[in-house]
Amino acid sequence: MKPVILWSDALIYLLVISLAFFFYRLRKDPQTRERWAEVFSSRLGMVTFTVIAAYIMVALLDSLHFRRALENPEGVAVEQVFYDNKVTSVFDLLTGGMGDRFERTYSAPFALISFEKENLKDAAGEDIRDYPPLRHAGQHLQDPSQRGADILSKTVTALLWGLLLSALLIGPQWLLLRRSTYPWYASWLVQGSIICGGVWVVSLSRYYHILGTDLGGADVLYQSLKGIRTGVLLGTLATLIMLPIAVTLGVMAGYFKGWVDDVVQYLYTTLSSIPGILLIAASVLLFQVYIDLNPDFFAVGMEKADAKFIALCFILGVTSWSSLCRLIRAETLKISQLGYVQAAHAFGVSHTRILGRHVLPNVVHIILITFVLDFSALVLAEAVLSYIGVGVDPSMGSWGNMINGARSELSREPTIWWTLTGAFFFMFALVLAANLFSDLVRDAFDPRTSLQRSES
Amino acid sequence: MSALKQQLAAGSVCMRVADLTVVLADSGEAIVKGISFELKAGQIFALVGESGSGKSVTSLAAMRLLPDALKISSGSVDVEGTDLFGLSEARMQEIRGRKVAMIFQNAMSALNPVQTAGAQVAETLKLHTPLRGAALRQRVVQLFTEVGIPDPEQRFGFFPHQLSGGQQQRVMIAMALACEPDVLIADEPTTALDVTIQLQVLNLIRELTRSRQLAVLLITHDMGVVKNTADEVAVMYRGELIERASVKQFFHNPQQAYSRKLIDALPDLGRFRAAAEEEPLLVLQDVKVHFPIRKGLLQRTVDYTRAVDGVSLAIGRGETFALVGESGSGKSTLGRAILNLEEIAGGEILIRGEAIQGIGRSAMLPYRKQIQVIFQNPFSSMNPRMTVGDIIAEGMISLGLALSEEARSTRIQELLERVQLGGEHARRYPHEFSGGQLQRIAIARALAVNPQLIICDEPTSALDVSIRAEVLELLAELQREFGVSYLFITHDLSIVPTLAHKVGVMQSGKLVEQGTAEQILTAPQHPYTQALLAAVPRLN
Amino acid sequence: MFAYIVRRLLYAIPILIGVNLLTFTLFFVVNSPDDMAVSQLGDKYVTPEAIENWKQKNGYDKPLFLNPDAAGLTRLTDTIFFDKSVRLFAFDFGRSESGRDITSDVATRMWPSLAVALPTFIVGIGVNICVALMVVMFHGTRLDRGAVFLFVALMSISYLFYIIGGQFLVAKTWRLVPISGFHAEGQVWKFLILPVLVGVVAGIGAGARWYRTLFLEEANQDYVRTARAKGCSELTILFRHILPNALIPILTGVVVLIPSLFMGSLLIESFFGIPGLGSYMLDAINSQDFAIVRSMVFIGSILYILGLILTDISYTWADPRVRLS
Amino acid sequence: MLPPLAASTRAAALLFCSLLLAACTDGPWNNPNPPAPAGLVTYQSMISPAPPKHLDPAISYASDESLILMQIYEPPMGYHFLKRPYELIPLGAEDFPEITFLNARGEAIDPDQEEVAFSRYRLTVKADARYQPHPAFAVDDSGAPRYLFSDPQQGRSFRQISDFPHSGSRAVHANDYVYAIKRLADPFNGSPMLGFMAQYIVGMEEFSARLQDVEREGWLNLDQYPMEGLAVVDERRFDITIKGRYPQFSYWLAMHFFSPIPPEVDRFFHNPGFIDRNLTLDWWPVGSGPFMMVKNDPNSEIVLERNPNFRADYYPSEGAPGDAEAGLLDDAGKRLPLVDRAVFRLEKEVLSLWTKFLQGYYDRSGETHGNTNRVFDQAFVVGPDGVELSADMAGRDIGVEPDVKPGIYYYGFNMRDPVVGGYSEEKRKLRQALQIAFDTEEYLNIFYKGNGIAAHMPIPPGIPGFVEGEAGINPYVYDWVDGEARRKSIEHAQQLLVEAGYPNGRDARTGEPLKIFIDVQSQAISNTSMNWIDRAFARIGVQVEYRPADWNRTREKLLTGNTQIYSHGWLADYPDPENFLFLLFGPESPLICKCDGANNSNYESAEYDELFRRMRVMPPGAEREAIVAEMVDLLRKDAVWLYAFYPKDIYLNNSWVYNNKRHGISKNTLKYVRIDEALREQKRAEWNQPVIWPLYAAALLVIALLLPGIIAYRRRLRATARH
Repeated sequence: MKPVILWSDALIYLLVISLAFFFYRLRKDPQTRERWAEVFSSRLGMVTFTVIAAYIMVALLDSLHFRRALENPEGVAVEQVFYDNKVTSVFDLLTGGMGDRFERTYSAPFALISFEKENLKDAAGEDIRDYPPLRHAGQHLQDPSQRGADILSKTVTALLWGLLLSALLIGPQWLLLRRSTYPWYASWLVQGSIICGGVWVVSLSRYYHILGTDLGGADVLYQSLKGIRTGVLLGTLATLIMLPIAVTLGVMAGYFKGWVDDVVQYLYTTLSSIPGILLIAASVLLFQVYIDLNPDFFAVGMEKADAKFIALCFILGVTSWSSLCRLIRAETLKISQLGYVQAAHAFGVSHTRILGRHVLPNVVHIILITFVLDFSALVLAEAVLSYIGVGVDPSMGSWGNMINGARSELSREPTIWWTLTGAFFFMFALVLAANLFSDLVRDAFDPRTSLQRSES
Repeated sequence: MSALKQQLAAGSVCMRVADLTVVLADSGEAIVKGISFELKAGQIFALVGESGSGKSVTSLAAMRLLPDALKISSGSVDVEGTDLFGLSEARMQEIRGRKVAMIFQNAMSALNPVQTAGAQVAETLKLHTPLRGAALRQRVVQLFTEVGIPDPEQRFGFFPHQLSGGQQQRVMIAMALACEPDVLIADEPTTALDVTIQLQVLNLIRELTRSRQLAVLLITHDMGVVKNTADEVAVMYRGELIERASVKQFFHNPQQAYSRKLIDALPDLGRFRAAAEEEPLLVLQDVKVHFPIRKGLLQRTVDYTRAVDGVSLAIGRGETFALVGESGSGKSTLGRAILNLEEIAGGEILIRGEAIQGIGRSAMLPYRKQIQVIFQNPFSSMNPRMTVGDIIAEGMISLGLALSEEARSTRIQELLERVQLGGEHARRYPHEFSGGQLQRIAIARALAVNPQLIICDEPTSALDVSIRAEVLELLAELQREFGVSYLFITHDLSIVPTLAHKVGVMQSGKLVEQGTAEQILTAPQHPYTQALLAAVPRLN
Repeated sequence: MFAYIVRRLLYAIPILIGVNLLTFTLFFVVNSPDDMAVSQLGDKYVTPEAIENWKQKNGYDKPLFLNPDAAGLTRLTDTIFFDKSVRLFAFDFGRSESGRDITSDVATRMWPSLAVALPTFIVGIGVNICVALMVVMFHGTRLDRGAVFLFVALMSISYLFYIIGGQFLVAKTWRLVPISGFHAEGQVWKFLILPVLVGVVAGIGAGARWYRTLFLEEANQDYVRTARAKGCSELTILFRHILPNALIPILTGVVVLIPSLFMGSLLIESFFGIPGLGSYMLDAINSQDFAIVRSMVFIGSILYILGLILTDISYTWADPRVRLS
Repeated sequence: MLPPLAASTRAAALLFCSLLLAACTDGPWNNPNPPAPAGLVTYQSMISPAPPKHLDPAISYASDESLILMQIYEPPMGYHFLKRPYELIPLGAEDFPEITFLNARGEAIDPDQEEVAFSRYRLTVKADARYQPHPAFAVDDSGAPRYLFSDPQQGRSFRQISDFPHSGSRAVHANDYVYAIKRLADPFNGSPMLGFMAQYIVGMEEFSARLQDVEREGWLNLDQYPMEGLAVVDERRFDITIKGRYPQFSYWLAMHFFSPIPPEVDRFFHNPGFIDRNLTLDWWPVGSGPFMMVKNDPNSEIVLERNPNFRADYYPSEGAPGDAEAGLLDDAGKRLPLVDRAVFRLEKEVLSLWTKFLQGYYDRSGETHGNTNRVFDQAFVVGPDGVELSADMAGRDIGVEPDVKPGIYYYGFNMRDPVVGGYSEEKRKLRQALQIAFDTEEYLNIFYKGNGIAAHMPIPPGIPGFVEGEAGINPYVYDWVDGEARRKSIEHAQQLLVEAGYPNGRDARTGEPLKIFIDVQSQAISNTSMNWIDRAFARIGVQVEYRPADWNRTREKLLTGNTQIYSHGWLADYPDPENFLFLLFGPESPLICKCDGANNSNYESAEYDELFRRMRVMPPGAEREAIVAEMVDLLRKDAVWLYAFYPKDIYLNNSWVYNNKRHGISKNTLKYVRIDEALREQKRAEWNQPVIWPLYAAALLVIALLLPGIIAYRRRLRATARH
């Protein structure tokens, strides 16, 4: 087994670490704490945060990649160890090989037989045309009629296990937090249900395709789950990548004014005046070409797809860069008029120090707000881009690709609804949670809105 | 004058507020605790109190205009025998503006910015009277004339931002009186105005009260205002009415200590500080600060707004120079210019004879030790994300004194002690302090680099009267102690005598008159100074 | 005012140059003129001569940005970049790589785009404002919270699902409208109903939510309290006081878009087979037709800048406090 | 409490009500087609997914373009509509070309005796062949052309061909054919044929070289420049001389490149300023064929109408066996074309195309491909005995037309690749093992819904040289087991791998796993199929890597030969084995010819090449077949391609369309199509009854949502301050 660290993996973990550090730093600052407290003191805040956290957990687990070692072939004396060119992730292990159980082609959720007829030989060896049984569904059943009962019993056991597991996980939390004033119970409720759901999925997916299979016979549920990593990473990394540019330029423009301001304004007006989609399309093609021209940079296909993905994040970052820059510029302008900056001037404090101690800390809330607001927007954008054909690499599971591939399936008779449903559900859940959460964050951190509440 | 009005004899009760209690909707904590009073026709009832005493809430409650966060838990407001609290919202809408009208503090924001002044007054009439069309307009113009708005015909079509502060407030009044209500509630009607205007507006209200037999509830924090306008006073403190009396006896002998405190805050223009010794520390010679006005295609500078237009003055060591003037007179700009935060267009600024105008950032550093500043708004002048300790330390660090860590912290301790705040506050954050305390911290910050001159830019105007006195007292002490000089920028003459040796009066960028406090306050030469002086409420 | 507009227009020039520079670099890093020739000439029997021929015919037989073997200023002027972008500034978009005159194509395709985008835009704003006002009236009640949640939910659904769903239900299952297509003869509106409906419904979430916040901001202003004190009814306050003031921020967000309506909507147009500029752009991207992409980017930028200027002008109209200079 | 939905549905309801009111006027609400002119029988079809780029017969080289072109132009030769295998028939020409063989000195000789240097093709134009009415032919009373402008201003008012008030016509002259060929040679037109034809037609190269440096202002009259190999004998006869023997040349004569172009038309379109209004031959074809173009709007539709001057042409009276039963001979002897008008609407989304077809708004499921592979596979299922329609389809008695294109798609090995290339026994075994591992049948079943036939040889069915049954199987990959070809077992493949030195797909020496690289076009391959291929090769322990790239990169890789396994496809220009076998002809390798050669496998085999050279110049016959068979065996032994299949497309057509037989090569079949309009109208009405209840539901919903709002407001007005 040989760990593989993709660029995106590295970045996402970097992000997690830096965020952790960020909060560690901020915990001293009472105002920020107050505001976070405000976010989490609402049930909604707890619930949405837990959901998002769950998604992120999956994304993180799915970002721990490695390549399996190949067992030595008999008859060949090999000193060196060779590795499979397929990259696996810890998450794949947790799903218990859900992704490895391929059917021949479409099959409905919980189906035991294929969705399409095939030529078969019956007992008598006669050619007949019928729905063949699935390779990985209901093998353990004597006859199909037991399916309902079987599912039920397996569900019950799964739930029991789930409850046990969640008890184990939530128990300590309860001991720790039962005194706290925050509505943890809401979070625990969600945690519990997510855990139960997870256990249920894993245990049942051994015997059935819970969300059926797609054209190529791949398990739809598995694909939807794989989509999580793509969604979460895109949503976070794109912003992460653009942050440095936007913040530096924005702050500089707002603080130094004059020609710096002019240049920065020129930059973002120019960028934002280009129809975004064209910019993105062109840039994505560009990276595509670069990758095609340097194939030897990438040991396995996964890395290629990953490079493309990073590129996409980068481009999305650059295109959405101008709005944040504009905001920060405005805020900086305001701040640099405020008393404490003036006072600092009166004390002859150096520019860098003023920027570092007075300006930056006071624009952080804007960054934070954009970060959470953009997240959902980016996740949604991915789907659209994939439709236009400039999205993430097809070999990389993503909701956009699923939707794109499944578009025509709706028009089949009988309709194939499960692929779209899978993508829809997982995407919707994430984006909804993110949106609700970002609302709370904005209400807490945006001085305008908080002012409103104090008035009313 | 309607028939109704005729019957109303002077002194007959128009509105009776009984045992009014207002609580926070969620926590149920009481903001106004069962207060009662009644308004009589032709009289002004002043409700006095400092910020947060619940006086505004009372007025809003009477109109049932409370925000969702507050609710009326008990009490009644009785107008002509009908209890307003018992009425349906629909009926209440008919009462508002017709029987009971209201004027708000900040006219600028209280007027709808995208509606013309005339239209806004007309709207009230439309709501409650059959007047329409030409007649309506005619009536509005008439009202405008009544409240003394110059050429009303034309002003009718003006938008609020095109009117001066005083005129805006007059429009508010016109709007309130349009339907000839019996009761007028005026919530801090003059706070946002310059002293001279303040006086005019108050006079107008008083006249109208008499002429229309209005029952007025005047809400204010300014004893001067009360003394000059009200007939009856009630002092509100922490949501309760602690004292009620007629103006005369109230000022004669107040019952409560708190009331006494309020009265004492009023200036006594009799005592002055003797001028200190004349060793010029800061000298300004014909200083000009100009802001360009750009116009046209290429944004060429066609003219300048002369914010400061040739000011010359001298401040001696250990002396206080009060720079008085109304908003926009350029006094704050002058302050910033001295601090070298504003490019000066002409003249000289000399500190102990050394010219500092237009020198570089680094070259300025040594002088920064000598000149420090205290700003008007204590809340915005402290970085909310730094501890008080860091805030005070900042100057010391950047100006490179008290180098060692512990040396610095001990110094901070001392300073905080000195401004009567415990040293333990060093680790706290600004938002945990009240305005008064913050201003003390600001003083400590300024003192930290032991300067010779501190520019105090309206340091007290954001504070309540009682606190204000304390801060001024502190400043005075410090002066005696460290022999530091102040350039004291203020709009309010009343505080001058307590601390100023010299006074300069500024009007539209020019120093129209300067001299010792005594000269200015007793024998003002310039008419503008006289006007300012006349506007100051005084005890005797 | 006039001076202001002229100045803004002048300021547009450097921006447009920058835009061109960017598109050029991006595009030619992606593929060389030869590539363009190949992708245009198809894949059978492509001889080097043919490629040279094509390049010469379409004016790609020059260096990109700098012409080393030219003298003086022509070093810069005798290049693809100069030729192509100077033409643009004269609004001469030239011919697409496949030899059609772009200007006339844009002129014809503009109208279908408008036909869809404009109704969507207007109806959308109308609906959103109505909804938002309704919700604001019940600010703080359960109604309000429910509505806001619904908005967010609506926002959280991908645009693609709205389109797919709409086509599947309305057009395919219920057979109420044509599933796609567009033709000027006969009843055009027949084709517009579904795209417009989808566009509007998809927009409600974000739109109404945004307007709601704007209205609330205004509802907390002092002058609203003044109006109450006058005895205005809730409705009067809403329509006579809050709405006109809220219009100002709404304008900023909205007016910018008006010129861009010409560009149409990429997704809607390609799904509903509407021959507008949106699909034009998509095809251009897919077939890597640089001439078209370049022209569309240029038009897009101009429209955007126009939008900015319009916004400022509309300000003066909506807000008496604002003066342009 | 859901006000937002309320408003949205309110909007919806409004829109629908407006629809309700107006829709009572014409037919079904969802009719997407523009109202067709009464009295004209219209064939309703689509162009998908993109409009044709070029309609100039000298330039165009794409099947969707020739779909339009071949209805308008008439090349000298053509194909019989019904007969199979494909049979050449004279079209624009009176008869088959009379070929005389010449020696180096240009004297007629007997082919069998002397060495043939040239062969001359003499063609005679049909007597009654006339051009469509067109302004280019319009002359004023003095006989001078009407529309000949000297400066752009004059022609400004004309934007479409229909804008020209006058039009004229004339008979087709021999010179028009000659002129057309000269246009091919004119480098200015950049015809794809130029490079290829110059190898054959005498003097073409020189001609084009000469024109290269002619100063041209507007129109260049090619009549002034003679080409050695072309000669006009008289009004109706002309000669084309080509180098040596090239029997396949007659086939080329059946392609639109050789259709007649009247010089005056060329001149007409070179009028100053016309090009700026897209008035070019590239957009407005002018021909002598059955139809003429009346509208060309690349943004929405192309409309063809019956050419009133079309020569007397009749529906064939005999066809292939079974055609009579299929009713394909019912119209025998009828004057062509059978429809008056054809509308090709632009249809981007396959999904809506399919829906419209089902709703009866398109007559057929497709033109250049049946779309079956892409979407509506659910329309039918490929059963043991061919195609069976799903119940729904059958209910609509929709017709099915399978069509095996004379083409082939394949993944080829790069024979120069160090890993999979080479001609040693090991390498052969390796490639054969891979061939076996890639289960083509399964692949086709899943990803092409069985619309494809696993290829055992490069030559598709319907082309001479294709062998069916046991004799035709590829013995290296298949066994013949009870009457059907069965792919050899995985075990066998693994065995081959061992022999090739890769036991379990691991290098016998280093133990390194065998990893093969497949170069694919980014758009051409989906994630699902990649997964499938991975799994296919995983069965023999071989790892797969993909190198997706756009067409340009892929092409570069092919030209420079740095691929390992590449995907490619070939559609026949003409039904002759030569047109396929040349795909592996050594000199055709890009690395050798330094050109855009077709032999991307860089396959070199002296034996094969020699056979090819002989076969190419042979007349069809048993002897030739033998050689072809020999070559095919060579290819099978060397296992040059990973897998290959003949694309099979399935076209559906609504019950009111007749004579749907597909012709793999020729596209000018529109003239045979017949439409039963009455039936069409009736069916459409039947199939498109709108479902109304959602409208009422929506209306109700709106009310249901508005109500609570109103109630709440009224309650609020009644509220007091007391609690």
